[in-house]
Amino acid sequence: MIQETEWKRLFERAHLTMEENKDYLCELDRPLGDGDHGVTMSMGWKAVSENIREELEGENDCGKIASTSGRTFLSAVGSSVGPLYASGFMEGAKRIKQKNDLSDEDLRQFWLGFINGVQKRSGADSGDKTMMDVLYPIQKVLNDETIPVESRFEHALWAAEQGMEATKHMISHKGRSSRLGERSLGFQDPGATSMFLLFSTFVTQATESRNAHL
Amino acid sequence: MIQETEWKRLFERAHLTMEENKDYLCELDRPLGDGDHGVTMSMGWKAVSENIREELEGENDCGKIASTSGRTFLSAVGSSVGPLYASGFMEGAKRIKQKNDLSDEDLRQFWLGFINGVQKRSGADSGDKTMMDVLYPIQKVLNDETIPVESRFEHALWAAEQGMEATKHMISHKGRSSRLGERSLGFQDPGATSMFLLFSTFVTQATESRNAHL
Amino acid sequence: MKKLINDPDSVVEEMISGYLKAHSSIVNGLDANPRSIIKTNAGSKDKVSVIIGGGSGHEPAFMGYVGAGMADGAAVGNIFSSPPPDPVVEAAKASHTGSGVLLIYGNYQGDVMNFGMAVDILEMDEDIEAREVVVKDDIASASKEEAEKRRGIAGEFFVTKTAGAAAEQGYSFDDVQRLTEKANRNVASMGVGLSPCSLPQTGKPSFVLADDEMEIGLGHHGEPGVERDKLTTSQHVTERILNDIIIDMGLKQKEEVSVLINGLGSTTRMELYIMYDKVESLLKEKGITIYKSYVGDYSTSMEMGGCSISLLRMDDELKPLIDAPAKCPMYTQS
Amino acid sequence: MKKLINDPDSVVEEMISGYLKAHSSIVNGLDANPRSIIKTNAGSKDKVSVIIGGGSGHEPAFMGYVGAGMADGAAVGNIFSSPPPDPVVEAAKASHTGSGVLLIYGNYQGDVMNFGMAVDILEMDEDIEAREVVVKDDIASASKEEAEKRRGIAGEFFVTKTAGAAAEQGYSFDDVQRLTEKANRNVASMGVGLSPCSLPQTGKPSFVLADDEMEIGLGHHGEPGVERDKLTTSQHVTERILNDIIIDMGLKQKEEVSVLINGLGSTTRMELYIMYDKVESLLKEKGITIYKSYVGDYSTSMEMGGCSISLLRMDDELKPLIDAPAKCPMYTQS
Ligand SMILES: Nc1ncnc2c1ncn2[C@@H]1O[C@H](COP(=O)(O)OP(=O)(O)O)[C@@H](O)[C@H]1O
Ligand SMILES: Nc1ncnc2c1ncn2[C@@H]1O[C@H](COP(=O)(O)OP(=O)(O)O)[C@@H](O)[C@H]1O
Ligand SMILES: [Mg+2]
Ligand SMILES: [Mg+2]
Ligand SMILES: [Mg+2]
Ligand SMILES: [Mg+2]
Repeated sequence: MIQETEWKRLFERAHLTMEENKDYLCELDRPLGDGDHGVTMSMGWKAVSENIREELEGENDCGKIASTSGRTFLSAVGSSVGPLYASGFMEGAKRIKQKNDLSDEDLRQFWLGFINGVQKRSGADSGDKTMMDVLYPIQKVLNDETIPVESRFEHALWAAEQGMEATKHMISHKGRSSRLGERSLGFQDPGATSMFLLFSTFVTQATESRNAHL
Repeated sequence: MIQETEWKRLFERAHLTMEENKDYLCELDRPLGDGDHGVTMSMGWKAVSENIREELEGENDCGKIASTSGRTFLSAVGSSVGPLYASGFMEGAKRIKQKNDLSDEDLRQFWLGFINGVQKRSGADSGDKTMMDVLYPIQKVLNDETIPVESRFEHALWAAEQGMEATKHMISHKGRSSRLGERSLGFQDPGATSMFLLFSTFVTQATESRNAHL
Repeated sequence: MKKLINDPDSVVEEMISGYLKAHSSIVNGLDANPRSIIKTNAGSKDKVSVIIGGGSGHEPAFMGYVGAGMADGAAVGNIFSSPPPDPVVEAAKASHTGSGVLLIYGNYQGDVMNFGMAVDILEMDEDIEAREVVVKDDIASASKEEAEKRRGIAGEFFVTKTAGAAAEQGYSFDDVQRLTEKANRNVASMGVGLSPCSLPQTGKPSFVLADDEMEIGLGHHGEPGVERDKLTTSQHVTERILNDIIIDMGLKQKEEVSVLINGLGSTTRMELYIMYDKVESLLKEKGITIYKSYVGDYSTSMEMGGCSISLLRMDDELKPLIDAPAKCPMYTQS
Repeated sequence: MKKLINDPDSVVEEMISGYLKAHSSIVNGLDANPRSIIKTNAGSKDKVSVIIGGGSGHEPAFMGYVGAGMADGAAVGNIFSSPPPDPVVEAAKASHTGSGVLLIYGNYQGDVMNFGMAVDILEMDEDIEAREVVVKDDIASASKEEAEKRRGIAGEFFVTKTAGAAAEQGYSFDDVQRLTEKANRNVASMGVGLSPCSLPQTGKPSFVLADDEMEIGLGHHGEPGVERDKLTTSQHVTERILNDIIIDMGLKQKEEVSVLINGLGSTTRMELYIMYDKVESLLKEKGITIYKSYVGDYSTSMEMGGCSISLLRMDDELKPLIDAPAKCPMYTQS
């Protein structure tokens, strides 16, 4: 279970993670795109994190926190990831509307919603070398009835990492890098990487929160 | 004594000399000016040399050859050296007007005229770190009654070289480099260098011609 | 690479601030959004409103083309990043007169998504009719069969000029859209890259080329082109690029084109005019007439080295639009 | 440095060729001299003829400023080298109408000698009265006491604009000269260099700066400036340069100036507008009003990195001249 303060803290932590990985994400984006992915992530999450302490200061609706953060991210960055993330957060937010704390099932629903939201705007299939190659594996595990609910996030994290690494061996079919064709082989997708980092931050925070509430 | 064909050949040789020293002259001009002196010399002398074989093909008036070459040089390069050289050649030409071959005295008169011409336009004093620091020493030797006429050019060449080298230790007071003040110390003046090269080519040709006519 | 800036994170804000102050008689900012720019007299005349935009770093594109005879407003993104929907929406709201809003932008994933969202917001929340023209002039970015995937580069200048003049001349929304699409379908561009630019935030070159290499078909953000070659003569490069454009457009003898030689940032006017010299003689050889010529920095990639050629096929409807006057902070035609 | 050219020895000829073809409705060449450029309708109106010129490599300066409201003709030198007298003489002959010829050029040894010879030739051989205005706006190039030794840099744009407008408006030869001199005496400029350019013939950088260095007061051909510093913020540089200019001009509260932020070649519009932003606020702080602003590449040093600030003190006589329209291949004001 995650409480509203921890939920907010998660957004701030995501900002720190992106800040730490800014250069790395730019480096990944240079051979494949325009070399700005780390900058975009850092700008977007900085705005989100600042807004948590400003507009959202007194807010305790986790759904509202998520949807507002999505819009804040979008307004700060535009870019391709802006609309993708915004759609993810808005769709995820719908599933946790007016909740002040989130159960494991709420978190699962949030992420399934998030993935649906991104997917609707993305148009990318599995294997197209985008953030979807991290999100689809997460979706699969979160829906996997054969895995006990309480360990699905842990499994999903592992699957997300596999998905991220698999992008190295894919030819891009979406976004800026899609014009590279075979020249995109061998490089890990920056958007998949930042999505993995986000999910990983999320799982860490959720685990910490769960332990704190035991 | 120099004949009209040798006189023409001298202009072509000067072109070769400048071509050979193009990079070197640019290099000298970089710390002191805009790095183009070799280019300017090469362009100017190329035009002169081509004109010897075109417009001046049938010309055998050594004065006309010199004055036309001065104008050709000017039209090809402009720059600061264009007017200086042009004035030199025009003034020198006056002293060898309508001559088809030139005695040692003619050559001496030509150079004294040349120096006067440059000087009029230059406004530079001795020690100002310009081509005048090569021309004044030449002038002095050519006028030096204590030296036998037939060896004055040889002595003048030596004085010219000293003059060129001395520019290293001068602070510039004329042209582009004059704004450098003390920062111009330590660098040899490109215009003095190309003037020495020209004079040296001249003395070599004159000596060769003299030996050929012995 | 060296940049004369204050803080990498505030370059766009400071640029906009300076821009608005320097040209206050032509352009204004909007309180509603710091990334919206509009014409000082926007909305004062009943006409179609033309809104342009995209990432910054391409100056004069896009914000430099707001003014009489060009765009009514622009949305300014972060460097090389599409602006979000809000500044597009606000610029449209502030300039429209009920005669429709035409959005023009280059075909990049980010722009397509953000401008697309802006269209939705305008129609749903604001009841303003908005349509899009997506510029796809870079023939090096995809084959003719996949023309829908092509990126937008310098040719957008012609498309914006056409739209701005058509709107100014009082054409209906349908006609402005039709004419703008006509320009869009009849413009083809291709570029060559010589040296990279760098983002202020990273300072890293956007791509790496050896001292004797060039990249034919390089994109406007340093996206790889169609081939990497030894740097050859300007004539050779010009011939290569121009032929591809002519073939792609199916240009025939007696046809008329306007020409744009666009510098990417650090390529000199001297080099651009040398290229134009060859373009002119090659077109003449092929019996193709030049209607009007533009040579200069019209859409840059910061300090990137390189340039592009764009041809716009002219007809009797487009000619008066290309000839029409324009008065923008970074472009004046009289 | 990479250049997209054909033959280093023919860059100027090819540039002129392309330029004349691209803008044949505004400018013409002359049979009498391949380095002369004149307005298409030069000489058709009885007025003072304004002739400009200098080395090439500074495009748009100088040939880009031939046209209505600016110069009647220009003489184009080799790269960074004064033109010889002939093209100056021919441009003057082809454009003068008997009302006098005003030659404008920057204060460089070569230009002084060559234009000076042109004046002599015009008066003696052609019986055409010619006068000179020698631009000396670069305050970094000599102290105020030695102001006569100062070089001409980007401020020449203002001087040319003044002369062109005054001539167009039918002022007498005396008045055109007086007004042009007034602009010349009231313009001050200073620049900063970040990265060198290279001559096509040598390919060698014109000067060397470390990755973290800049040169304050750098000249237009890479001539050393007044000091070499660590590259700091744009604000810091702007403050430094602007203060020097204000002090040198003795500018006081309530005075009015026009501002030109000039890019040297590879410095982006983004950087220029960031600089303008600070210039505007510093002038405002000091109670100095900005009349009109120009931001862009007005006088370059090929692909050099850096920029300069120029201020022109305005008065009621100069204002309408700066406001007057102009239509040149590389500069249009409407
Ligand atoms: N259609 C898409 N669906 C999902 N993800 C996408 C899509 N297009 C691009 N991306 C993601 O966006 C990332 C690039 O983001 P970024 O560099 O911030 O944007 P831009 O390409 O506009 O500079 C890619 O690595 C990819 O993962
Ligand atoms: N007033 C002068 N008198 C004599 N020589 C001069 C004068 N001014 C400059 N020079 C010579 O010209 C040389 C520079 O020539 P060059 O580089 O071709 O011209 P620019 O300075 O126009 O680029 C200097 O090295 C100097 O010797
Ligand atoms: Mg990117
Ligand atoms: Mg020089
Ligand atoms: Mg981007
Ligand atoms: Mg020079």
